[in-house]
Amino acid sequence: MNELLYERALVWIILLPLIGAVLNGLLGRFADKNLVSALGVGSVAGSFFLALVCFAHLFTGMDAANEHGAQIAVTAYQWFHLSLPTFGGGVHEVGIDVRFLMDALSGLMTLVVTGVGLVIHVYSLGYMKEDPGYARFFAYLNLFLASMLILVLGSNLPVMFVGWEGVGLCSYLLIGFWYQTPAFAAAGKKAFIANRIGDFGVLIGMFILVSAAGSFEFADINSAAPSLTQPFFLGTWQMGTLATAAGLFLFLGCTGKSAQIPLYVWLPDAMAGPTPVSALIHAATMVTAGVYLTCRLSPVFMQSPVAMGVIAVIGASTALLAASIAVAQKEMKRILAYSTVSQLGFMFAAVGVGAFSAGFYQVFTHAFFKACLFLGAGSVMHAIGSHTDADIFRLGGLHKKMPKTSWTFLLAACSIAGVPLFAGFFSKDGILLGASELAYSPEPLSANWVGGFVLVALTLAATMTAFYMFRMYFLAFTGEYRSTGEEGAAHGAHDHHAYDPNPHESPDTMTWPLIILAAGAVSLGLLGLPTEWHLTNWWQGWMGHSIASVHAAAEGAEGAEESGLTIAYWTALASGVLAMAVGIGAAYKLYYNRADDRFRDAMPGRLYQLMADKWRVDELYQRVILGPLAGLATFVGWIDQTFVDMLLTRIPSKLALLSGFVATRIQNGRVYAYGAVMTVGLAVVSWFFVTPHPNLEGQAEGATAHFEAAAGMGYAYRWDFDSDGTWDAPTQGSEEGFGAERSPSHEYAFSALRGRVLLIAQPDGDDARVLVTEEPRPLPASLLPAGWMEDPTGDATLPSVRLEGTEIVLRRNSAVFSTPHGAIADEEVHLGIGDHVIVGRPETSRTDIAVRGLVEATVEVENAFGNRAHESLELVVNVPPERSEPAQARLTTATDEVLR
Amino acid sequence: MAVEFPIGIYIALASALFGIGAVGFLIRRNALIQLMSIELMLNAVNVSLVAFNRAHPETQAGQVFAFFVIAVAAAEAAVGLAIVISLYRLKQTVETDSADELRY
Amino acid sequence: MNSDHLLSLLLGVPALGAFVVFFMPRQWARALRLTSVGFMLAELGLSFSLLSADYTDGGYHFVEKVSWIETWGISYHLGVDGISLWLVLLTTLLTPIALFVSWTSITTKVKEYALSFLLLELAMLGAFISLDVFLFYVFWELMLVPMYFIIGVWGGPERVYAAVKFFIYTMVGSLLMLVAILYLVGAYHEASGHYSFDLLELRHLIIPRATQIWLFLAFILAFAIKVPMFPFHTWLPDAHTQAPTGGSVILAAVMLKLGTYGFLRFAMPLFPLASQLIGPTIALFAIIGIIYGAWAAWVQKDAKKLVAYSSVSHMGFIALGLFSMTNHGVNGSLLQMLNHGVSTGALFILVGVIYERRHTRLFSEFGGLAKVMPWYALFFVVVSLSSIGLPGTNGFVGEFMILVGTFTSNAEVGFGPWGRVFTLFAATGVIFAAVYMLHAVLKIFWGPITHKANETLKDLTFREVAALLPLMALIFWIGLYPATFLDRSEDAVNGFVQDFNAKYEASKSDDSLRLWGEPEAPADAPPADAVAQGDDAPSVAAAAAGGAR
Amino acid sequence: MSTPNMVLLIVSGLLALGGALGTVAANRPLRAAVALLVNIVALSGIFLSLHAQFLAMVQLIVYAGAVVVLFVFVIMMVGATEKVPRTLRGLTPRTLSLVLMSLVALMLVFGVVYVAMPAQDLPEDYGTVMGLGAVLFTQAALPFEMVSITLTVAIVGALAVGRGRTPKEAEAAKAAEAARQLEGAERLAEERRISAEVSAHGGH
Repeated sequence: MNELLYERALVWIILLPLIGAVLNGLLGRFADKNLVSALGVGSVAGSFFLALVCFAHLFTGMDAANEHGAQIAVTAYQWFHLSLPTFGGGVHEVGIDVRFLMDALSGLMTLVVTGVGLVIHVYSLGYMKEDPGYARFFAYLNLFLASMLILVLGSNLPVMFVGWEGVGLCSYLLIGFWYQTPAFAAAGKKAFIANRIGDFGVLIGMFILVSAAGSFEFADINSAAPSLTQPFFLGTWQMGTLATAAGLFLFLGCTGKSAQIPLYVWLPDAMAGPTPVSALIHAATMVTAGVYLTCRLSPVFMQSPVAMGVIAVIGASTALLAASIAVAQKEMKRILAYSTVSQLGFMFAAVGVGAFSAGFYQVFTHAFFKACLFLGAGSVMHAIGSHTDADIFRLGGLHKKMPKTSWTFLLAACSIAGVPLFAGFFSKDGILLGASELAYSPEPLSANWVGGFVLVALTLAATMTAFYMFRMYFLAFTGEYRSTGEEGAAHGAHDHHAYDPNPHESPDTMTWPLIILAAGAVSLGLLGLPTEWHLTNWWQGWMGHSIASVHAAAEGAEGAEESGLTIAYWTALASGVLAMAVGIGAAYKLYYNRADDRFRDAMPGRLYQLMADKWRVDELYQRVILGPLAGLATFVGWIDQTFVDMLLTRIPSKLALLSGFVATRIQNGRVYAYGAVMTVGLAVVSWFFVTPHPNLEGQAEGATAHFEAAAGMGYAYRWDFDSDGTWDAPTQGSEEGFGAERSPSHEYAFSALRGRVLLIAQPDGDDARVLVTEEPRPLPASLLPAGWMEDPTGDATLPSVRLEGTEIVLRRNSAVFSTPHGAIADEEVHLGIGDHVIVGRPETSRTDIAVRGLVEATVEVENAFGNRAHESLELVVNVPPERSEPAQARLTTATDEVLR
Repeated sequence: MAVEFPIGIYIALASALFGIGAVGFLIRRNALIQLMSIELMLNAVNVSLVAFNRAHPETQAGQVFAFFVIAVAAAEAAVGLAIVISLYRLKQTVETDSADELRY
Repeated sequence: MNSDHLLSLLLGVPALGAFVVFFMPRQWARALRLTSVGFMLAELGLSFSLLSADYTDGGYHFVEKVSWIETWGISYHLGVDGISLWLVLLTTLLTPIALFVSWTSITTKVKEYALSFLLLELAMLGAFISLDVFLFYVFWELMLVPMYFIIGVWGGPERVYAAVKFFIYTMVGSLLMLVAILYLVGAYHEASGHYSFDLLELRHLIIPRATQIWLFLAFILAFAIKVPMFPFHTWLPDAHTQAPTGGSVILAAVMLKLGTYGFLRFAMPLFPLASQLIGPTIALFAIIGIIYGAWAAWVQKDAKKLVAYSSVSHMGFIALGLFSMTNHGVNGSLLQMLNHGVSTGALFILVGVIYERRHTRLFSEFGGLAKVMPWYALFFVVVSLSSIGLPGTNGFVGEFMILVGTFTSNAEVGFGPWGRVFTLFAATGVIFAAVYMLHAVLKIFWGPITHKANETLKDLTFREVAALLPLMALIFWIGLYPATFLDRSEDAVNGFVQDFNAKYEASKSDDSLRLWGEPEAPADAPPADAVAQGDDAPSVAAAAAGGAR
Repeated sequence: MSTPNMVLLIVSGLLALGGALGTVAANRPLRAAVALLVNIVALSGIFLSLHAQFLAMVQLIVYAGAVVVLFVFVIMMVGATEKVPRTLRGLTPRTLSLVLMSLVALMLVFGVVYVAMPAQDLPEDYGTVMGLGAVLFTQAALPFEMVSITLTVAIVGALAVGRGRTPKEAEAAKAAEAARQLEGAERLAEERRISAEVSAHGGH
């Protein structure tokens, strides 16, 4: 029952902020400001408290538990379910439960989200005090927390996806919080769409995983991971293994959410939102969701070296690229934004080289120092009375004016720069270690060069990080305050061009959060002390409960603890410290107590400009992707109204009109014209009635033929079945006798035949006729089967046929005739009516040649007017020959078999 | 009595009359004369009806039918003539060619 | 209430309403509105009692069958199963809402307006619940008439053009379908010896492959025009932009569904071979429609046109899911029909709101409305999100099921190897949906207020909120707890898929004209004398011979 | 068939033909009417030769007495219409129908003229007022009444159609006519334009 309590708590962790959001969103506008604040902050505080409780339970339960660690899981209800077709033809029900799960990984993440969230809520109390959209802001913020918690706590992909898109929505709303400024709204849209592109990847990844693993639950997928090495087929082409495909598609999602190449471009623009938002969403929590996802599904990624390699390379290059951009920015929040992108790059590089726990450790520490930095920047902006930007070249000397902010900022900067013993130092160290281990590893997970590349790139990035951080710090906080404010005295307080001439320290609601975060930024290193010095790395142990580690894959469970002071470790440590020292040193040399941008003067101008312009990537996308796409869409919109519509609507309608137009020409309204047409019809009809129409039809069955003549007004018939000129029916031989019999049957005698025909069976089922005459005529080759020749190489003279008395003689020439028993040797084959031979050899060909008799019947019709008409019809009948001499006995027997 | 009844003559006559009436209706422009042609055709039909009735005298249906035809013909004549008059009022002529707006 | 005749009652209420309204003096505008809406609400309440049945058997309920034209085996045959249930409820829910929102905007010919809506409801319900092809066709055509008037009389400046285009376009398709129906019945007569228009009997007919293809195409054309599928969609933007708000709501929310419903209820079960053969092609067109519609929507300058094109895109998803032939794919399509009805209906209502205030729908006329109409902004954004398919709203569940369905439709029945490729392309529609919807939101709500006239716009009135709230509730209900809806429909859907597969197998092995499976229970079989009248003994014998062959 | 009947048949048959031809050929309505009268009288003769005395009488009364007179009245009323110039308008269809119609007629004539049937002896009330009346008022009572209704309707209709117009109505009619003419012209123009466009689209 204790468990039940925790499960309840787990649900309420999510529900509390949600309720806060709904209430604030719907009613906040009418409520008192304090009430709103109470609701907004209180709900988060509550969920933070519950998170602590649950985590404590987890913590205590962890040692006793299995290797997955204790976990709190609660299933609310089944959302919906799929029924996947199985290979057996049956269906496999896949339930999608609304299920939440707190284990080592999600527990920590929950703590970070709620904790940092709470701090930032408090901070916002002061920061947003004068804003008209106060309630709206807290509603969005709470909604974000709720979604983030769903993302973190969701125990299967769809539920996680709910949070995943929810946070995207909230960031859209919060970036565009000051929607009156078109640029901000546009930035929000940009962010949402970039995220959507990522979500597309997540969706496809989900589909691949569910169709492979048969479940959406992370646990099931991870346990099914080893089976994911089967090939993945797209259409009929194979595209790597399932793991690779899923991994890459999921990583596409991560690049969207966590701002990696190629989708990172939205994050810098996202700084349009209020600073607390930047701190919470675009630094501490949401953007790290991608890393969280990869850690969640680490076993899947571990199955695919390709995916891992791609992730590592992209992460490292992102880190490098973003850092290089940050170096040349002048605006505090922009610098921080690119720094965030770069740091995310670090995390993905870590994940890519297999150091999942190190990567997530970076997430953890980064949440603190980056949030602290952002809030510091926010505090500065608050002080100088600018909501949107803070140009470090127009600040300076703030250390004296706002010491708390300055100190916390400095600590956080040291942490991110990787000054030893700060939190950032240990986390970065872990990442570099992972990279160098991959570089040196004898059986690398993806490839040694990947590790090498990552190591180098990250070292460079780290150098730049240290540099631009302290560049910012020195420019903003040391030296003299450079903004006298008169340049914008005329404008309002919110104007971009007028900073407050005498800034002041921010209120406590804003400084306390800074202090707390700074404390975290300094001290959290204790969690992840390097094992190489035989210190206890609590973090790795803890994470080992829910993250597969590459060491575990390579060397066994506690390999990580035992790897001593290896060459790999020294490399990592050296490069990390070196990077830090060089970066800070350069920054100190160039900027300490300075006002001018000496780095720019030192750099080649072109290159610097390019970096300041963010390598023109936005322009590139605009030129290469967005522009053409928009053009295409415009084209579609145009063609739809013109071409498609014309093709399917206008032209047919015009045709209809035209036909109507033509019809009206005939329709001239003159009575005599109509009369004339009518007369024509009348004439035709009466002609039809006056002249009889026999329309003789017939079909043969063996020797008997069934005839049918058309019925008509007062018709009378007489028949001459063999067309010998004497009427056979109704009265034999009479000239005048007409009768009512219009569908007689007649059995033909052998003597009644007028001729012989060959029926050559054709592939399409019916028979081709060849009339047989006295003089020999060749059988047309088009009617014969392909293999009619005796030897295909020899000359091809067609077989010929002629009539000899009552018999037919086939001369084979270069063809071959055969019975089912085999080929017929003789040059000539004598056939009577009813006999068959096969053209070609029986094993290759089934084409029969059959002999039939030809008869002609005539009918004469007299109608009421006494007019007469006659018509003749030729029929092919099969008359059993009363032979005088049996034509080749063997042949007939053979043909009997054929017939049978 | 084995006397032959030459129904053919009557039918031939009826056909001829009908043909003449039809031709008249078709080729004349004058509405009045066209109406008369219609009367001719109706009469021709009557002739054939009565003739057939004579050939099968057990009932007198043919004659009754002819009687009705005459009645209807009278009605038709009345209405037709009224139409002719209004046409005349409208167009000051009884030429049917002048009435050709119906196509619009 | 006698539940044996529930469906007839459902048809009767609007008919009665139309009758009453017809005899009310035209100047009582208010009374007319009240009466018509009252009848529709009564209908709504009545339709809820459809839920009383247990749909887990996947069969038809509240079945009524009365022989109508015995000689031709035409009967008045009604029934509801899990497939049509929700569409019926959607109709009964949205018709009063549609009339209710145009409460004030329609001031001329109120009587005829109410009359048309009542008849429209009657026709649409009839089409959804009729199990007799002939009856279905009657309702299907009857539907056109009121809509034709609604567009043509109360529409915008180009209304006549739009109305005629709509009418003729739809007519062309349905006439071909009529021909196909007649041929089908003839074939059934040849195979079974008696005429029948009863779907439950025609279902058992197996037709030679070549013939199937032609018949299927004829049916598909009619339905694809209604849906509308990609090349046949050009009537939709005109019709929507010209129709009054209420008309657009009904058109988008219910009428389009009849197209996809037709796929599901008639075209596919009747001609499995053809639908399996042509299905992937149709899916291809559906995907083209998804992307094409999204792009076209993106560049529209008129809010209503944007929504109209978005319908093209969304209906593409539905068609795709149907032909995926996986249980959840089809079920998702069914749910998505519902979702599209709710979301797009709400969107049209919302666009109508600003149109009513400003008499324009051009984006260039708006901007920054979030400041003056916060509630309106809230509603609009929520509905847009549901139309984008954000998780937690209805759109997500449907699209998700459809996409999974397409992705996992690898069997011979379905898309075979192409399912995944299709999914890959179709899923991009999710991105573009965000693009155009957010574009609309950006243009209307964000940014500064540029037009004087917008500064004094008044927020949603109580009436509008009242009309929108049920849809809002549905958006989240379906989004968060779709089981309510899926559970009732899925058994019918599974049955449909199984029958399809079975019949497909049967006709693949031997596609000669014959009856397949056991004919329905005697209740559905036509009375013996009908057979006797239907034709003479020899042809029965001949048919028996044919069947044996 | 008895000789007097045969004579009667031949004489009145020739008369009937002549009258019919006269009706059709006359170039003045009045002459046509007179010829029609001849034809009708001759027909009643033919009826007599068929033992249909009652019908012969009816023929005389209704046609000669009523219809022809009606015609004559109308001719009087309309008066001598102004002679329209003989145009060749519609010559082709007219000749066509003349030729074809004559062919059909001749075909029929020569098809049937030699047919004969065994004559059966007549019931004694054949063709008499008594006999026909009996049939009319027993078996054919309903149609008979219907015919009376038809006649009434016809009379009413004739009145409605033939009644003159008030000046106002005449004005309206004129205006409407003008409008129709105009519209017709426009419609034609429109159609031409469309056809032109379509032929232009044909290029696609």
